[in-house]
Amino acid sequence: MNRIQRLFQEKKEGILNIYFTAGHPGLNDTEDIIIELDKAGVDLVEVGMPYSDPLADGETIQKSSSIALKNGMHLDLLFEQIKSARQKTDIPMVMMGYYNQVLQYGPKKFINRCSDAGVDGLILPDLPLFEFEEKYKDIFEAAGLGISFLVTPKTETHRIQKIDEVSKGFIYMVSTNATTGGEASFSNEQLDYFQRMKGLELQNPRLIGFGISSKKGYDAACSHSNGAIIGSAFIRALENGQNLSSTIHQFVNSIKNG
Amino acid sequence: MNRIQRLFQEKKEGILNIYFTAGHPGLNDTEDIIIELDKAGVDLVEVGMPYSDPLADGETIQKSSSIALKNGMHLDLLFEQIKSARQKTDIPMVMMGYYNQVLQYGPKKFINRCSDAGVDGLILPDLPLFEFEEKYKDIFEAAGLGISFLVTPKTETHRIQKIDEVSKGFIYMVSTNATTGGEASFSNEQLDYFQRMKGLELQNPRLIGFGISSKKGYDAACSHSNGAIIGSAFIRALENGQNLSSTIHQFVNSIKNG
Amino acid sequence: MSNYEIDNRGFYGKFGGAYIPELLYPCVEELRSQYESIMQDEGFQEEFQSLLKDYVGRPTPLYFAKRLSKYYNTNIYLKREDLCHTGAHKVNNTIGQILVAQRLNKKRIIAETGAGQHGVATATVCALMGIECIVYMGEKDIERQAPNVKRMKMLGAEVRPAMSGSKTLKDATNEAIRDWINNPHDTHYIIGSVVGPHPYPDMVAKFQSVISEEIKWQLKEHIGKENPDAVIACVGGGSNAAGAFYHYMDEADVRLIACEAAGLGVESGETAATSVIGSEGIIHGSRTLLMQTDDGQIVEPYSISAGLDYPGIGPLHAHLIDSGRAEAVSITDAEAMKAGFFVSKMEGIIPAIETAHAFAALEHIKYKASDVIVINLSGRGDKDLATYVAWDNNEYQHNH
Amino acid sequence: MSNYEIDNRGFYGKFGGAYIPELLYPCVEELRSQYESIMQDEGFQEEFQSLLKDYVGRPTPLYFAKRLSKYYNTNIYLKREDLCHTGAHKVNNTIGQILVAQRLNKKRIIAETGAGQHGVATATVCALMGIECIVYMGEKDIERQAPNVKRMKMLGAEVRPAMSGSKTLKDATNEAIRDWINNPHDTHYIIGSVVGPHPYPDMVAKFQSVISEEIKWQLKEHIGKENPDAVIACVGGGSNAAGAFYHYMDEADVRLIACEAAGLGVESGETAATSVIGSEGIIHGSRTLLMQTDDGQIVEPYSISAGLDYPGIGPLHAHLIDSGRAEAVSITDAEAMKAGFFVSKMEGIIPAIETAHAFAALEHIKYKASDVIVINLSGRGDKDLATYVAWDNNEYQHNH
Ligand SMILES: Cc1ncc(COP(=O)(O)O)c(C=O)c1O
Ligand SMILES: Cc1ncc(COP(=O)(O)O)c(C=O)c1O
Repeated sequence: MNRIQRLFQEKKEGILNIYFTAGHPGLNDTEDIIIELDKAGVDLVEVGMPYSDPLADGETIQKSSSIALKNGMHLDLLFEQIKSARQKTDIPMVMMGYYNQVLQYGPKKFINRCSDAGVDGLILPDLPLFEFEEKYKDIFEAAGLGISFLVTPKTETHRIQKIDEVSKGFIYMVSTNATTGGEASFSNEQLDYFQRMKGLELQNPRLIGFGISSKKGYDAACSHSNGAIIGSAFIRALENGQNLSSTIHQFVNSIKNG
Repeated sequence: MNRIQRLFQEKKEGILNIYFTAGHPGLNDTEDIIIELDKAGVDLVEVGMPYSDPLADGETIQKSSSIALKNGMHLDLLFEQIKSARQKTDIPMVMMGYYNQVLQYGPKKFINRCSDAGVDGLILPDLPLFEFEEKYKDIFEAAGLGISFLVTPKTETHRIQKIDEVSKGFIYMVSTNATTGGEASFSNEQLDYFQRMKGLELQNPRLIGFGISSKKGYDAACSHSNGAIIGSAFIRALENGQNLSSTIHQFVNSIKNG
Repeated sequence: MSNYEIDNRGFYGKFGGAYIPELLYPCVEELRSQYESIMQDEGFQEEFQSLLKDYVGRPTPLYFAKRLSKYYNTNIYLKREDLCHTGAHKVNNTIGQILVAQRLNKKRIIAETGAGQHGVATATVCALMGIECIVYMGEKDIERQAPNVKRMKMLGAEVRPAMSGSKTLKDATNEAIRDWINNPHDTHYIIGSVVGPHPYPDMVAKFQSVISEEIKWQLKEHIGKENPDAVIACVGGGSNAAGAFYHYMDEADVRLIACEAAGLGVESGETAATSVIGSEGIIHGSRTLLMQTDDGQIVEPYSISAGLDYPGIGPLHAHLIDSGRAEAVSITDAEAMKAGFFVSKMEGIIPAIETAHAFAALEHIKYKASDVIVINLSGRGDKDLATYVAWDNNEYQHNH
Repeated sequence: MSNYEIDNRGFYGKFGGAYIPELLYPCVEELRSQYESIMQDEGFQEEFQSLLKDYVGRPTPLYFAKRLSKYYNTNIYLKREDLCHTGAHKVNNTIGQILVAQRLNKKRIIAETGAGQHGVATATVCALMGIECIVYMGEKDIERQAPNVKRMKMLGAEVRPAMSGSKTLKDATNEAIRDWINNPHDTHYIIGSVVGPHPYPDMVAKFQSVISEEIKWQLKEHIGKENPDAVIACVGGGSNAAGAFYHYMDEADVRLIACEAAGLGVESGETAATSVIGSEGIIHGSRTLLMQTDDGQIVEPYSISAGLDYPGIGPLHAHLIDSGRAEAVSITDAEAMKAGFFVSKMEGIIPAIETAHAFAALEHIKYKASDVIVINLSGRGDKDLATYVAWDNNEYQHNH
């Protein structure tokens, strides 16, 4: 049982998962950001592997990625940074990126480095379910690495069930069929979708993400699932803040306590 | 017998025909130019009716035409100017222009005005032979008005004979198959052409024109025909000269005496 | 014999003929005496037809314009000359004439151009045959049809500016004629429309007649009969109209509608609506209708469209209009531009501004819902993009 | 079954598939599950074929290039896609896809474009059908293909600049995909090449396959046999090449030659020669060859030609090249420009700079005097005149 599974066993609601792009704002901020997020009371950290062509992401994440790449971020360095952070914290960590990054690094080598660095799971939004099952499922399990697939309001029930079957850790519920970055305020259609997900009694816990930027959004997400994922809003806060540590504490505080 | 016929009866060689564009350089220079050309010893004056689209003419005449039109030259005025000049000189005068000018003015009216003004002949380079014969020959004859058609080095013999048959006054021998303005120096082909024309024993005298600008050209033309026609060179002289009278006398002197 | 063919002197009724200085006589006579036998020669026809098919891209489609038909509540077919290689009907004629020129052993080609389409089409066939090419173009047109100037140069042609008069098509034609006078031996002059001395109007009309030849069988395929109720075409010199009308001239039940450029308005003094304000006279070697003063001076025309900015029309059209066989419609700059934008958005086809005048006729003529109307889409508007954009931004400058 | 058709998961060998985020899954799945039955529907085929004929102007000619053949001492035929309405092969695909979009009840069309030809072709079919159209185009391409931007606007489309990355085709594609993610219900994304997730590569290849379908019977008309010795086409994403190769893929005696843009040279770091310096990976939802770093970051490509300035190739071409069925040839900017000028002056056809890369292959490949070579003349160069002129004047600026 890895750290993610343990987390969800211990905590069933109000989970706060924060995403950031590794290498942004500074090349070597990764470790500090992880530690401070942990200290600020965040439950789960999602480390974005910056990508040149992040087509599932909105403008904020896209921009942070290209800054990170310009800063010189690359996977070997990132694994070292995560490994170093892992010495100082036990917070569950997932890496999020694009399948091509894994492919070029070499899937086996990539998974080994994850294990070695203390990464608990992966999110690869453009990795097809069937390809994961056929090629990687066994290796992931052997390495004790989780995998989270996305579902959206448009995902059909039988496909949700399939995704639940394959995912290990949690399911990433995209709150809306739109790329990340906008402000959420749930429509009837979204509420229906949350209800439907709840009713399916999936094996994996559910986290709602995309467009959450405030306590209001966080609370709403939590009331319909096990918790929330926040990305773009946090990146904007990092861009605007002066001091990394205080910016992070302020941001997390604003989400949890308003 | 009109003035042209009388001229050629009296003088068989060395005829000097000078062309100028009416209304150029000044709108009211027509009368002075005619009188001065007469005084300077020119045998025949060709009065150009300025035309908007003189496609058989070179750049010099084209430019003088557009200046004349800008100056306000039009046919009614031109006929008055010629008529007034005619009171003071007996020099043979032909008008040269484009068929469309005659057509729009009204051919009958045009011919009447010619007679009235004391014009002796016409040159209309784009008037077809057959159209002249069918429509105008009789009226021209009745009005005692001459007509000169052009021949070129490329004109075939039977056509030259036809042109001679229809022409009344003289034949305009174009020295070269090129629009007016360039400097002449006779090639073998041209000399053959002059010989051929001489040998045909035409009823009309022949004047050679196009590209003659000096005593040398004039003498050469005269040695192969009854005389020469000079246009562009005279217009350039008028443009460069200060005093109309002295410019004209100087120019004619330079042609006749070098 | 047809009422609308030339007689043995090259006249359509009282219009046409060859009013040329003796200097041009040998050139024109050489062509006149040979063009018919050349064009009837089997080898010529084979080469001509094969180039039209494989090089030009004929037959061009006859396209039923669904949305336009619905909007105007009638049946509108578009004859797609815009799909010809180089983008207009002009190339039908230049292919024909380059083959004639080869048979006359000419080594050098000259041409005049207004919109540049004829210049491009001429430069194109000269490249195809490896023959020297010089194109005369009014200075003003060089400016307003810049893309076509670039194309001519890429194709290896020399473009010479005509600086006299209005610096447009008329003046370019004067310069080309002067060039021909100076180079009578080795040069063929490829005139770009049904203008000029006989035999040009007839020869060009015959080369362009492939347009109506195709419309006939294509319309039969579409609707089961060869004849539409009306054929609409714009008229600069009139070659695309001549081609579109040709096989319908003797079919009295087919209306022939010729659209002239009214410029700023027929009465504005800034116009090219020859058949309205023009009168009989002689221009570029042909007796026809033209815009002129009482003194017979040719009046400088104006149209936003370089290809229609001409003070005359071909003698065939003078005859068709004078005899009542064809209807003339005058279209202003503003009407044409509006039509150009409208057709682009309605049918996905950006017409040349010349062609846009033909579309604008739909706002002028009467027709029935059951009518079948063929519009000759003489060319594409790529060359006119700058003018369209400037017009759209209210930046269009008419400086005559 | 053919070795070069997709398998039931949308793969050509190991290339292809649909590597898309879940957000795109419904859109792509809707299309995937329906495109084949839509395309096989009789009504669809009727409408598609009739538009190809009457609107696009198909069949496009297969032209025997006499002077070029003589120069290269072989037999060169040109497939004249430049004569398609809008000036390139791109419209074959957009006509097909707009009919698919209508049958999927889509009310809004998005597209990416590089050279602008696909953007124009998309704007065109949207105008034809009266559907809203948004085209994403890299900021750099907006600059270097200005005429096409004007055309899209005249056709009523909105052109949105893509400002990220190299500001070219790749980035425009990213933006279009993002738009689609945000507008999954009412929007169809008309991809312009044989790239993107399954079923796009297969669907686009099938719409373009009309090219080789026609070459077959046209070549039979010309020389009595359907198969040439070689087919040459340029490859950006690879749609014109896919169309020209399609019906020859299983004919082992026909060489398939794919010309990639080498930019300043394959080794220069300023190139788009994907098959040489690229490796297997994922781009725009497809597993294929692409230019990337060791870390899997996509490398920004460079070519003077906006339509070839793309760091990937379609999965079909990855498979054809990887399996040895097709030969890849790399053509530099300079070679392509030289070929573009040469063809213009030799045949009177100004090719698109993309297409000029295909002509330049004649300087690279081996052939016999008796060979029959078909070059797919994918588009005309009107859009490229400014670049050609700047190059000719040594004023061309490559600022990557
Ligand atoms: C597209 C197009 N249509 C029409 C014309 C007018 O010429 P014509 O009246 O000879 O068809 C031109 C002339 O350049 C043209 O380019
Ligand atoms: C004329 C032309 N040829 C080729 C291409 C390259 O695209 P593809 O490789 O999909 O044919 C383009 C792209 O815009 C083009 O405009």
